[in-house]
Amino acid sequence: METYQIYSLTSAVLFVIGMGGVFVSRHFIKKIIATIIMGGGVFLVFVSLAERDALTFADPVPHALVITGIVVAVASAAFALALARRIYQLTGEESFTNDK
Amino acid sequence: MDGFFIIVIVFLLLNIALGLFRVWRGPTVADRLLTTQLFGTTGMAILLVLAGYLKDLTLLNVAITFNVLAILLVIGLVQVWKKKKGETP
Amino acid sequence: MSIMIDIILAVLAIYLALQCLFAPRLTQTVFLFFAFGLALALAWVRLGAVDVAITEAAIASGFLGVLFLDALRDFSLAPPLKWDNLEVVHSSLATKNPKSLFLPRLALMLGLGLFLLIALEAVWKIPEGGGLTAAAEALLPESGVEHPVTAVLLNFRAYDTWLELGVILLGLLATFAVGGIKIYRKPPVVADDILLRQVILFFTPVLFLFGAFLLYFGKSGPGGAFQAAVLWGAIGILLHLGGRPVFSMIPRWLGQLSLTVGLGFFLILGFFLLAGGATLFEYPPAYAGVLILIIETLAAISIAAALTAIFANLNQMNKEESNQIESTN
Amino acid sequence: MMIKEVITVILLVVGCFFFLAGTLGVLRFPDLFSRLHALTKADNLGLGFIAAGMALHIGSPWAVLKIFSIWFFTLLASSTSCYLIARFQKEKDQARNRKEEG
Repeated sequence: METYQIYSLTSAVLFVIGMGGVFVSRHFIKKIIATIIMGGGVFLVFVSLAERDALTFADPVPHALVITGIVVAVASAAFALALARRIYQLTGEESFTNDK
Repeated sequence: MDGFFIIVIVFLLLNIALGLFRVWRGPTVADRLLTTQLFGTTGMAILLVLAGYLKDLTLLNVAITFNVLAILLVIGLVQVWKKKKGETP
Repeated sequence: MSIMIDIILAVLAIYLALQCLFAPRLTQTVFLFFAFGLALALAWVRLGAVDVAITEAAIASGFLGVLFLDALRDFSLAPPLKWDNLEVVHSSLATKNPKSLFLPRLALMLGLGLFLLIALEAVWKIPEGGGLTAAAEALLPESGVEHPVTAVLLNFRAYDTWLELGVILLGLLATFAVGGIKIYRKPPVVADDILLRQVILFFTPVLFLFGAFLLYFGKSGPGGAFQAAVLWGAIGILLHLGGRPVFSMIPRWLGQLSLTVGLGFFLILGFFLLAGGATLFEYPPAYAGVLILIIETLAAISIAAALTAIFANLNQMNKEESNQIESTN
Repeated sequence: MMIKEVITVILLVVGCFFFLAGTLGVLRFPDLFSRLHALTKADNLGLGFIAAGMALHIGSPWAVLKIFSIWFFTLLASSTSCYLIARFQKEKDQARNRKEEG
């Protein structure tokens, strides 16, 4: 068992955990965190593949993609948080509810 | 020597896993914050040992970043939660 | 033997993710999420991605951590109004028959289990022989830098980086659109503690210097615009938390300039390169190193300013605090 | 060369011991202030020992300088954060007591 294999299997598990969290959790903050965990799973696949394809150095393209991806994920998470807080301020609700 | 470094790293990782119990239980927000401090300090120790093990000095930069982040979180908590007095966390 | 470290880290990350999402209290979730970010940063180090580790540790744990702490305080205060509305929601939740949830839950578990199996198989069987390592290695001497990741980010795929600056700016504008533009107002919380003020004053130049070091070091090793930007953004956040909001202290045009200078310089440079007969972002190899350093510096300033502004704006979204400002003025 | 390795091993083991002590303190001590004490003192001492051991092992002057600046910043950051967290908690406790009395 190689290092990259362990992490690529972990990444699949993390993605599924995040997906389950998006479905199951009610609170906005938990949903946002669940999407970030999903994203972490995806990044882990990229970087473990970069490690597998290493020659003299690891494949730089996935690394660059992951760095930009992390920053974009953070920007979108900040936007989601702003939306969630605004909804809470205006309606007092912490989660999506069906009965409206 | 390398085997010894691995043992040290594994020991420190288990140490973190033990300390995470406090995040789970810790009655106040400050208790939970303590554990991120623990993770920060122990993570820096792990990075130092890894830097010696992999012979890669750039890992020291990551260690400095861990430090920065720990102080940022503490000041963030203290300043942001300041006005919330008398409420149970 | 060294596989032990990876196994423990992987188990730790999975355990933290699970605990994080299924913890009963919101504070547990948020603090376990910080720990998850740090575990992931150690995993990047083990995979040899030191650049990613720095970015992850600083941004995904530090910056997002402060944002989440801020949001957590907002959510743990009493809801502003409409208590009757909330009671309706609660009573409808209480009267919901638990039996009616059984079938959807079973379906969800089955679906997730199947998906997990498929994902594991897919990840296990990704075909060999891909990768652009050889191509990157062949072109590295022409790129103007020695570190392959920096070369990809700022030379080979500069297009991505340029658009990413645009995405961050869009995120900032979107938070403005949601929360209202308030960052030019007076600070809500002033540091009344002398030690806090001093430590912020001490860490400001240290962070600045370390960021500049990482920026310059990005030429030959892990580091570069994003890592430096995150550290400089941390300066902005620290100053804001210490009662010195950067954006209300500098003139307005300077704030706007620092937000857009990265995107703008990229655009102008691309225009001149196109006018000179090259393709977009095809730097002449002789000047590539200098150009990349200039672009990185400007991009770092822009990203740092955007992160600071996002934090400042979200921090002042709090209703109670903004009311207090209005009453004191 | 043997002596250098032996000293490194001893320093690392002592460092690990302090880390374990810090974690046990965080887990077992009764209130926040004693936990703070355990964490910020013991762990930093442990980090100092590990830093010394690794500085000896790596040996290049630039790395030694960097490792010790890391340790210095950590000492500064964590003693400050200890103070800040304790003050934060104390203010909260005081506010709660005042509310109960009044």
